[in-house]
Amino acid sequence: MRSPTLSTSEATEPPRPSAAVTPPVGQRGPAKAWLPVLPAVLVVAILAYLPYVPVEVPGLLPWRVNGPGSMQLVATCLVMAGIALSYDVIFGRTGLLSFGHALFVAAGSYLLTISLASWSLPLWAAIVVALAFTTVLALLVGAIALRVGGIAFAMVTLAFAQAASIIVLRNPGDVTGGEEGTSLPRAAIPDLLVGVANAPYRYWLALAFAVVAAVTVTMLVRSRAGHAMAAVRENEARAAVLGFPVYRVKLLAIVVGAFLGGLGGVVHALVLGGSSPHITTTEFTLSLLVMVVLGGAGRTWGALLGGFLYHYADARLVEVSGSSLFQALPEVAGQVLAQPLFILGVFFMVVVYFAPTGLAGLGARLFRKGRL
Amino acid sequence: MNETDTGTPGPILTVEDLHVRYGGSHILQGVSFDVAPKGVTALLGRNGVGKTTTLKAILGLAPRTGRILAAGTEIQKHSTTRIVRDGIGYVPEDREVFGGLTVEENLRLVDRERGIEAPVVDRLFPDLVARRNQRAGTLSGGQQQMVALARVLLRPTTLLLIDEPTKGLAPKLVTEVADVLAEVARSTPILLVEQNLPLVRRIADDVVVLDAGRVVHRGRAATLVADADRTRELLGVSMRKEGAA
Amino acid sequence: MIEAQAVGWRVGGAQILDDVSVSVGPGELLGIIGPNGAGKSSLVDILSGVRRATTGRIALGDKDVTNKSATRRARMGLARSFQTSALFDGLTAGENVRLAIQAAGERPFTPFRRAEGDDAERIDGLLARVRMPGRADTLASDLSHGDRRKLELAMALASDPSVLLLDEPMAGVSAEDVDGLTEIIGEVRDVGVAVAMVEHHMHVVLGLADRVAVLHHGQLLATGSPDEVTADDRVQQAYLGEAL
Amino acid sequence: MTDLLLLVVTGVGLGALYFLAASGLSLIYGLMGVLNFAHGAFMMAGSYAGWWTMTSLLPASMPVAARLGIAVVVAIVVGAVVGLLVEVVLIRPLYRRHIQQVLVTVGLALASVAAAQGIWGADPKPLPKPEWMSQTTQLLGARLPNDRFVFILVALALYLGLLALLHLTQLGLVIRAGVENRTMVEALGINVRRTFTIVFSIGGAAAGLAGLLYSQYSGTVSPAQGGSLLIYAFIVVVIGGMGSLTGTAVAAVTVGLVQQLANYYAASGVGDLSVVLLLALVLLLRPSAMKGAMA
Repeated sequence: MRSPTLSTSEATEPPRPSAAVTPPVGQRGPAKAWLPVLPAVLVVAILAYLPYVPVEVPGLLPWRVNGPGSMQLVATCLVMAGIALSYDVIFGRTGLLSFGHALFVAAGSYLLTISLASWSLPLWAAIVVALAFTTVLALLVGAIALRVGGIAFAMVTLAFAQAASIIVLRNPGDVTGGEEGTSLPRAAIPDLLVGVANAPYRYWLALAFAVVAAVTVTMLVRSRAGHAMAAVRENEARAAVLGFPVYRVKLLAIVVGAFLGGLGGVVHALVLGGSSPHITTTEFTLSLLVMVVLGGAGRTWGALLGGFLYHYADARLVEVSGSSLFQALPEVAGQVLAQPLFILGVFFMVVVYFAPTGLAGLGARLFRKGRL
Repeated sequence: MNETDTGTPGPILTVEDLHVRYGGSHILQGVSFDVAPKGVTALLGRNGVGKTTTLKAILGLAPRTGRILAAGTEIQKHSTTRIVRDGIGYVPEDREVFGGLTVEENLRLVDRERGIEAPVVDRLFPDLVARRNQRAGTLSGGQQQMVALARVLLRPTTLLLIDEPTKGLAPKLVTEVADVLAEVARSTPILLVEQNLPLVRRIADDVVVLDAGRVVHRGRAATLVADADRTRELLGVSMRKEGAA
Repeated sequence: MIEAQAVGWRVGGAQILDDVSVSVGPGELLGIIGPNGAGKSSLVDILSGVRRATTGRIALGDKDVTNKSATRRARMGLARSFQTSALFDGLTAGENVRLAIQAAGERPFTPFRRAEGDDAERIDGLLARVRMPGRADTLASDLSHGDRRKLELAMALASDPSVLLLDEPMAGVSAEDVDGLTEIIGEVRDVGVAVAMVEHHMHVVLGLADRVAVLHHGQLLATGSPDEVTADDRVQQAYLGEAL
Repeated sequence: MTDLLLLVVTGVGLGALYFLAASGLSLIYGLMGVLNFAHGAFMMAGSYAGWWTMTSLLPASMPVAARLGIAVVVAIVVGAVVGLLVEVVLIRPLYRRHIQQVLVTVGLALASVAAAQGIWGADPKPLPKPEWMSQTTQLLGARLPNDRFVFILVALALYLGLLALLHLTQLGLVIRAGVENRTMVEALGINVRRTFTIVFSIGGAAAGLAGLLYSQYSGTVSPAQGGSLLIYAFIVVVIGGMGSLTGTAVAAVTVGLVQQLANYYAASGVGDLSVVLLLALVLLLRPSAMKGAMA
């Protein structure tokens, strides 16, 4: 959990020595400011252009890149990347082992669908309700759970998330749809976000969310609050004696993480057309933890990458398991390996043992160390 | 520099180029010394120079590099459990008795069969027998020290590492602890960390002085304590020509 | 200035501190000495608010702070160091100092406000003040023991404290670092800070302190100038140990 | 009055199951500081081992009660062996790295549930239940389900057994000392790591037993069962004071009772929520109670 790096990794990428980006000597100052952002801008630009790429990439995606199936898959991967990043604000940046982040994602998602379907609110109002409620919920849950530390904090957050999961499954007032989940009412959603043909728009929405999350977290990390979070994570007692209000710093981390998670839930519902009880489960929270650790806790690129790849693997491993390679195996082994969570769980354990800083950590080791 | 008798057999403990790094700090920076096979060797130095860390490193309770020989056998790769089982007893700073366990349970932990009935307890710590069913956490500091000492003496030991046994004790108890240590030292060699110079003068034979993670002096205890200037220079404690006693 | 009035502290059955009264004024340096276990660190903890006294009162400046938290006292101008150095090991020296500056500032954790930039000069100034110029980019975990103690001083000074409590600032450091630290602490006192220092390097305490307080078994055995205290027979007895 | 008696017996019965699940968790946490997410997997292992014993290993002609008896033994043994293997293979290499230890158990929990789904499918499998345990006993006008008495007796036996272990044996002495100060136990020459393995095994055995009895309670075996019981076990451990056996027992009964009473007197489903509320209340009123000692 303790990671020596505090900055986003875009700041750690060494400037590329190419003629095109090397500024004239006189302009060195301002050029330096945007240079580190360049890789991020490039990645976003490439991703934004994907809906215009009509090629097939065999093995990677089952359909054309800009086909609706691929678009939907990559869009969900991007939403997960953003949600994983929102969890990293709490876990990787502040060092709080929370097992209740699913609560906030689910709150965003379900409140959006319920506001639209049961209370017939307009979309903008539903989004406001979802985010406002999620934030208040985070304040409440955080304020109570932070009365204990360490492992007890983990258990308490887990219990709160579990309570939410129970409520959703009980389907009170017939609003959550129980195990079936609930769908967005067609009429309440702008046409651009509905239908197979409009998959690219949902994809861009997901991309926008990931970008918003990344920019927000980057700004947060560089702000005074981000530094205070790092101080709390590195040495809580020391931070307190220096004069940091430790409790409030932690609460802020939970609230910001929950807000972004709630936003992720909203986008998740819009992209997938509804809310499913899966996002309320402990398993979902645990998978967020796995995503962040896989990618590299406390690193923006790490959490994004972890979230993206985890969901991609989760979705694609099922297909791979149908391949001839798996048919050669004994039946039971094939059945077990056909479970994406089995492979991801085992892979996760391997990462914990052999690459505790995650994929981003492995990457950063090839360059220099990241800094505050 | 080393004035240890040459007529006696080899040292019971040899520490060679011991290094300890903790977090960011390089606490021991190549410590080397011997412990004679009988009597008390006092490990001295100002606060924070690495005395406690040296004991912990010998026991494997601190991450260490270097060579440690116990009676000629290399033990730097051994686990703490094995080192203690092979005969090195440890009485930590602040006693660290198990406060929730009774006196008897504290002793039975080490010696299931005899525990508080062991002859050594009866001989050296009669007070504890009377308090066998009292929780160790409710004992006074001096009594807790006796529990901590009794605990290591239940196992056959070839060497005792004792860390500031008189820290925070009232004068009368300091004398009592000193008596016990002197008695124990007749049969078992002791490596003793201690700040109380009169106690060192009374029971120690040799001294090793650490400063800033290094050994700065080795010699006879009596010689050092008699030399007020040298004592002040090494330990910074003497304030007038001769210590009172 | 800071003042302890008849402070007592009991833990369980043990009286760790008993009726201790000390005070340090602006520009004064009080050395606190005594054998191990005498209660010196406990006194510093109680003065700084890390622990609460069972009896007695603490005044900081002209305010009673007996029931104020460590954080509140820090904001009122009190800074302290710890016996075992407690730095943020994963951060550089400069970042450690920046956190200290930030913590002492007006709004220590405003979200979404860039924290970099403004403090660079002050960081350099503080590092220069503790004789560590140009070390801002060194990881705290890579610093020597002496430099770590200096960095802690820089962090304590980041809040421009009026009272500075030092708990064995020279524990375990090499001879040349002792001289450096002595000089730095002397300078801090000379600009008007009230300094109270627990220290085992007797020549440092006797050379640097304006007044010395001797603790023994939780009680104040003597206070006075270094000369008065060293001439005191009770101090002689206590400091060199009990009669055996 | 008869309703209340029924509620109390069923509530305590449920609490007994929670205690079976939580005791091992609490023991492991208290001694080793490991929050064991794989405990759910241990329970799952116990319930599947019991199910397999009852439906495949033993002939259907055998009386159900006899099959259940043998299945209990198998579940305990399987739980103990799984616990032992997990400690030796996964936990021990990460000695003292608590967060990593938690993460590894999380990975194991995910992977093992997925593996069970792959092998036996996600759907619940029916588990034979002895006829007597499905029946009720008339007492003071209330018709009390017999299986709850079994759960209560088994939990009581486990509680007394663990208390005896902790207070009457050398191993128990080492465990109690280790909960206070692991390092010092090591420094006295006691092999505390071997104690860790044993405690993990004991925890696994209790979990295996809990898993099988919980399956008896619900009538089926499914991969997700262990996980859902684990949540309540966590809550019980926190309320009980993290590492205190008696605290765990009291908390387990309290949680079971609160859940049953709220479900009856408020509305169905409120019970689960009231348990979480109880947890929040305990935290608000006495947050310092979270660190307990082994007793």
